[in-house]
Amino acid sequence: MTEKIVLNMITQRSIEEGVAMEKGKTTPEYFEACSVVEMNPEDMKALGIWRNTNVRVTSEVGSVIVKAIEPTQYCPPGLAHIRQGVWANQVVPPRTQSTGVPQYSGFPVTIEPVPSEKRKGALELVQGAVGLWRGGK
Amino acid sequence: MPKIVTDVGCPYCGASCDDLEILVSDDGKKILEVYNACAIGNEVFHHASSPDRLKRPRLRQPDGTYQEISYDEAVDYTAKVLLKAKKPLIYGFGSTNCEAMSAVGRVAEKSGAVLDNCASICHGPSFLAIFDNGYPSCTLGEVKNRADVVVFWGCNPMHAHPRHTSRYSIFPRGFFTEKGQRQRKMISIDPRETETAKLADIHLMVQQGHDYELFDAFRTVLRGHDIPDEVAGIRKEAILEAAGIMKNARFGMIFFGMGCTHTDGRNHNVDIAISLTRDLNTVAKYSIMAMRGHYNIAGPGQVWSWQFGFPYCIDLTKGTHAHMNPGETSSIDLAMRDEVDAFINIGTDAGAHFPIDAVKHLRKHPFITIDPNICMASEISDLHIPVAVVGVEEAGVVYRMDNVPIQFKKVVDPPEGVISDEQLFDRVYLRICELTETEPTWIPAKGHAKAPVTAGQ
Amino acid sequence: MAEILVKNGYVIDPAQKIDGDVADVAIRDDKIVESVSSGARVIDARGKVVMAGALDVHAHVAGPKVNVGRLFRPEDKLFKSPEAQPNYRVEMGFSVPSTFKTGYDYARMGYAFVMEAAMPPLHSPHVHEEIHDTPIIDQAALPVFANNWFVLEYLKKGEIENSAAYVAWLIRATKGYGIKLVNPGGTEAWGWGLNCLKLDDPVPFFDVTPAEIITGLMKTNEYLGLPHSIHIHQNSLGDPGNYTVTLDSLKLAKGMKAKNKFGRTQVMHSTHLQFHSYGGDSWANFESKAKDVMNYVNQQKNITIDLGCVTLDETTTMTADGPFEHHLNALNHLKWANTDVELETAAGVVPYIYDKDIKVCGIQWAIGLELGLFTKDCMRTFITTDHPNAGPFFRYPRVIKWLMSQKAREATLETFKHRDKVIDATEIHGIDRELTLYEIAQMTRAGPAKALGLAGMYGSLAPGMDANVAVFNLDYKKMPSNPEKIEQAFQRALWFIKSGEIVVKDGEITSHGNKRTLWVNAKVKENPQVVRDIHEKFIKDYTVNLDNYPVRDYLAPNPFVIDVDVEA
Amino acid sequence: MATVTLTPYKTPELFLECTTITPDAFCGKAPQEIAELEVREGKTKLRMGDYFHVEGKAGKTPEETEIQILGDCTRVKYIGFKMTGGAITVNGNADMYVGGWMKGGKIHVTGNVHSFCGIAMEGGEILVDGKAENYVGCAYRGDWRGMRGGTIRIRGSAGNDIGTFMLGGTIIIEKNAFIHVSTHAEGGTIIIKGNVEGRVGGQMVKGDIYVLGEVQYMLPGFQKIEQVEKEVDGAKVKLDHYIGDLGERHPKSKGKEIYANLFVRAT
Repeated sequence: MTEKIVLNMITQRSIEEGVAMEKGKTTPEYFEACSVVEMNPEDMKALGIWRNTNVRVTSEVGSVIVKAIEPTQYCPPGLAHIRQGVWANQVVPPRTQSTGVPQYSGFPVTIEPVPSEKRKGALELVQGAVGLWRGGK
Repeated sequence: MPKIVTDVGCPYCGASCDDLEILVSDDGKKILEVYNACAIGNEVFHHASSPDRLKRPRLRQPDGTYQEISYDEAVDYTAKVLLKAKKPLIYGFGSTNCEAMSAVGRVAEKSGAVLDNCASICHGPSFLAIFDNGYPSCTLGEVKNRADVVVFWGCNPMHAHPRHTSRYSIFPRGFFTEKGQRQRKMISIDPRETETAKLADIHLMVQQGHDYELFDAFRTVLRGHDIPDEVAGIRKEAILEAAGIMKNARFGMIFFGMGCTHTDGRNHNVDIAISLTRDLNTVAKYSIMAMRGHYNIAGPGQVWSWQFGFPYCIDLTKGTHAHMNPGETSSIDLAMRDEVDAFINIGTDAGAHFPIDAVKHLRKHPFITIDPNICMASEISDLHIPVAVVGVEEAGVVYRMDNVPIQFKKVVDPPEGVISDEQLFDRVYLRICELTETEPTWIPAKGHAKAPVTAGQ
Repeated sequence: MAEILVKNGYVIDPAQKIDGDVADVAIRDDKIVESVSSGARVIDARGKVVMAGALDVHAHVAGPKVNVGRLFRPEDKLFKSPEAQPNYRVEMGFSVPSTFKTGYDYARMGYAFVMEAAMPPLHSPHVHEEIHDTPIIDQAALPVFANNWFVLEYLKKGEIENSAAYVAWLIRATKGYGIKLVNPGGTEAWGWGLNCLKLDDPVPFFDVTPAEIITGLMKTNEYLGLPHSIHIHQNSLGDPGNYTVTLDSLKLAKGMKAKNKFGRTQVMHSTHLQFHSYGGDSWANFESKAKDVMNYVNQQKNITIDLGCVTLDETTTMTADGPFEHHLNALNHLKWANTDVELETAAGVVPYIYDKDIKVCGIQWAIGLELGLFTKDCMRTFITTDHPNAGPFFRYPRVIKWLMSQKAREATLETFKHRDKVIDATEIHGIDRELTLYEIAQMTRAGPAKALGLAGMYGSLAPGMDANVAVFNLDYKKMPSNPEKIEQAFQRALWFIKSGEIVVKDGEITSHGNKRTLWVNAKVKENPQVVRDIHEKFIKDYTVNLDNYPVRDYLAPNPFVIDVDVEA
Repeated sequence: MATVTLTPYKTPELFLECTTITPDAFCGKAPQEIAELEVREGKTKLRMGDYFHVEGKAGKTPEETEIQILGDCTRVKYIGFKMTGGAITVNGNADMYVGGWMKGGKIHVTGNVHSFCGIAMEGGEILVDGKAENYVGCAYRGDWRGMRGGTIRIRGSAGNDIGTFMLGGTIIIEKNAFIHVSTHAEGGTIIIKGNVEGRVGGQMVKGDIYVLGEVQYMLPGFQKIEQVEKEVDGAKVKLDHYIGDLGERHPKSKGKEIYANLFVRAT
């Protein structure tokens, strides 16, 4: 079992995210749709985890805890996908190559299993980042 | 008796379907059923009529909680924030109508703001590519009626534009395409085998981030030159096969998405796609189109181009003219460089969709959200102003992904007292005029139609 | 009740055959009247020229392709936009100005009305949105028809009544003004990457020819009795040797009679004729055929033309002639935008530099002016630059300067690198005609007003007309020897009163005025077949629902509707 | 040559736009007059003197005027904007648009520069001792007329989009570059002394590129035709000569197509 694996991360749209987003970003549906990382079973194996294990994803700008799941759409080994949204944006590098657009796709991340840690909710992540989080409601 | 409203536009994705039918309650206040919409569009309408909609603006108090205030107070607060800042940024507009985009143009100009829209983090690079290389494109009906080869590059309409493939691009039977899908060859180019890729005749699983090389390979092959045995993870034979299909089209179409604009090279991935489209036009008829994300995200590109000459990233701080240079005047760059000192988020959710570092930078200064719903941005704002949901509670012009204007209808009334984006901006504009003791300059406004008169002949 | 008296100017009003008489022009509210009370505001025009507000019969100023031109050319703005007037909107862009700059600049030149020359019907809400944001000037737009599937199918079968019922419906639905033809048949062929370069080239699949389309739409127009005639951008635009195609198309009007209640006498308006008066068979032996073309135009009285003068600027070409723009792009390799519009039309946009050091550009420049100088009837010959195709509209004063001054023409010729070659390929060098202010007023006021069927409101200073009055800094009795002064005078009016309101003073904007959108409410007897065809095509072929297609009233909030009723 | 010194004494809250820091704007002016020149911070109009102490003496013409900035200009844009002659030295970093639309004269930045350095430059020299961000010597958005003349030398590394739409002049990057070198170029010379990740010469019509390190991902549109020895920036090197971009259009001369040249250090 390796402790860490380095993958190439992309963050893109998905219909699960779309439906949940329109329900509301504070809903359980949004949480379940977006706080996941999709990765190839081979990479999970290399990392020594089963699907539905929580992992910490760390990029050059930060980390986030998400649940590793098997891709709903085939993802080749070496590539990982967090659906666009709050969790993805904890690790998306804001560098734009002077075009205005952050590096939403194609940035290296380190993934490590953290089976005992919990995923944070969307509000906690965003309000927490700007010092407004007051604990659960 | 509940009534059906027909030909309703869907305020979700850039496919801007306008064939929805909505069953509305007796009193015309509640949405009961939504027909013809995709799963997401369905949700938009139902969410709009949920009972927990906000009805008044909320201002954050020193203890961190929100308190309701009047619209007048919210307008005054917003006007003062805009006037006080040296360089305020007004950003968003993916989900509102063109009337609001026009109204905000007046506000931004008067207050010396930077005006930007969601394209800035989405298809902005496509604009950069269009600036450099043009845009041979068409309306979606051309695809439906003529296209026999359709390429989806770095986009996944089955997820992002659920009805795109059935209304326009793969399945529909058109005038010259009576056999529908059977008459079309479909190529998908994507690093993942997406639902869209699964539908395709050919899926080229390009190595992520190396689209530019693959485009260059197609162009090189089309000019009759040899290429290496493998490019961007794709074997030469597969490239030759796909190039052969593209070349043999009568009417070919290339759709591209975030897979191109969100990764290394950004604009140049689109830039070279446009070059490829130009090349292909020497052997067949070809068009290319950006898979725009929101139902009216093409709108600000249109409205602001006719008002300011630029589709996005418009710096109006000089007062005498507009300046645009993405990389400098783009929201993320402005945020990361601490180059703005006030932020208004409208018709989008920067809180969820900006990288968190950019959110942190923006939060150092006054932060206002204008949105019908609770979202991440509203929950970190100093002020949240709820507004009517465009396409549900407010009519207006929207521009579909192919820049076709669609006149969206209103289906139900907004919650009592809730105003539209356009009304809000017009009130902010008037307040700014009051505060600066200047005369408002209007061009005769829409909505004040006089009775037609006839030429005296 | 607001009254204005423009006093003691040299009045030039060809509609009343007034040429430089010193007279007063009285205005009450938005009309010109015989006289006003002593309380009227007096504008002293002594020693200055007074004309009616001008009309532009053909310019691309609003709509999707114009906006593509704006959007995809940031470099057309950089260091090229003037500083905004305080308290007015910013004015961005050079060759494709923003809507605000468009309205302001036309007003500064004393223009009251501008025709948007090509409206793709599917995009008509967009056109009206832009018209709404264009201050001061009155506008109308011509929907394009010559590649429309309905029209192609009706005309193939010679069904003029059906064609008329459809055309009337579409003009109403789009709040349009008349019938525009762009590259008849050729633009539909462009749907497959092809073109129709000759009048008998059949349109792929539809099996109808450009000649049949032109004749059919001409008949349709007169059947409906629209205020304007068909307005045609002919086939084979911009190709060496195209003047024969041009003459062939003009001849299609032979024997046709104008039938309308608006005082219009032409049955065909042939636009930007400069681009259609080319001789030679390649760019190497490219030459002017302006004389041949104008000889024909002069003798056939039921056609009108506009010039499409090249102004020698870096500009942006844009036209519904999709295949032409593709062809142009293959020549200059600059960026190329194209939009094919389902069932209706297409458009292309390419930046272009008319460089005085390139022989062909010099010849094109000469041809546009030759057309104006060879005309024998300034009431049928109008000044345009096909804005922005041959140059931006705010160069009209420069075109006027060239038309009015041989000295100015020669001075420009002198700057050409290939002066002698241009002289060899054209006749410009030998022409000593200098148009008069009266003739200029015919070409920009009385003439276009009549051709548009609007002579009852625009183009004259007679009592009862709309109060559009421009005062220019020119002394009719003592015209300046320096032609630059002519250009300066027409660039910035001393005064411009639009619909009774002073909108320009000393060349600066003073008010957003009262703008109007003119559209034609053409009504025919209900035609069940056409109604059925429309419903069917919207269900099967369009991607927009029929119910959302017609322009909603609120988008044209200041309408001026012209009713046209066809008796059963 | 007369020298004016600018000593920054205050850091702007946002960024200063100083299109007036040029020998052209300074020449013929006394320090007090220079201190009155307008600079902008967002929508506020300020005086040069609000941020800089101005001392020394300007020459009569731009050519006779040297500007020494004694301090950091990390938050100052447009230094040397449209300058036609004379010299500017920045002792420290400078922000965007250093030498933008420059026609002549010399600029020396001892620190780093941000993006758009030498944008649409027509002549003169820019020397940066540190590194540059993106879009060195590029064209303004939408313009097909990029850098036309002059020399830019970056002693450090540079990011993406070096010499986009370049038509003439020389750009030298002494360390590494990221991606997109000479994209769409129709002339000019770019020398990268370090490595480049890729996209070298994409959509390139004409012009020359030298990479003395490695190109990690070569474009398929470039084909090796020979090995040559050439002098590059004063040193003799053995190079593989590629032509391309074979996917792009190329002008013909005497019936033969003229390609762009890419020279990469021979392995």
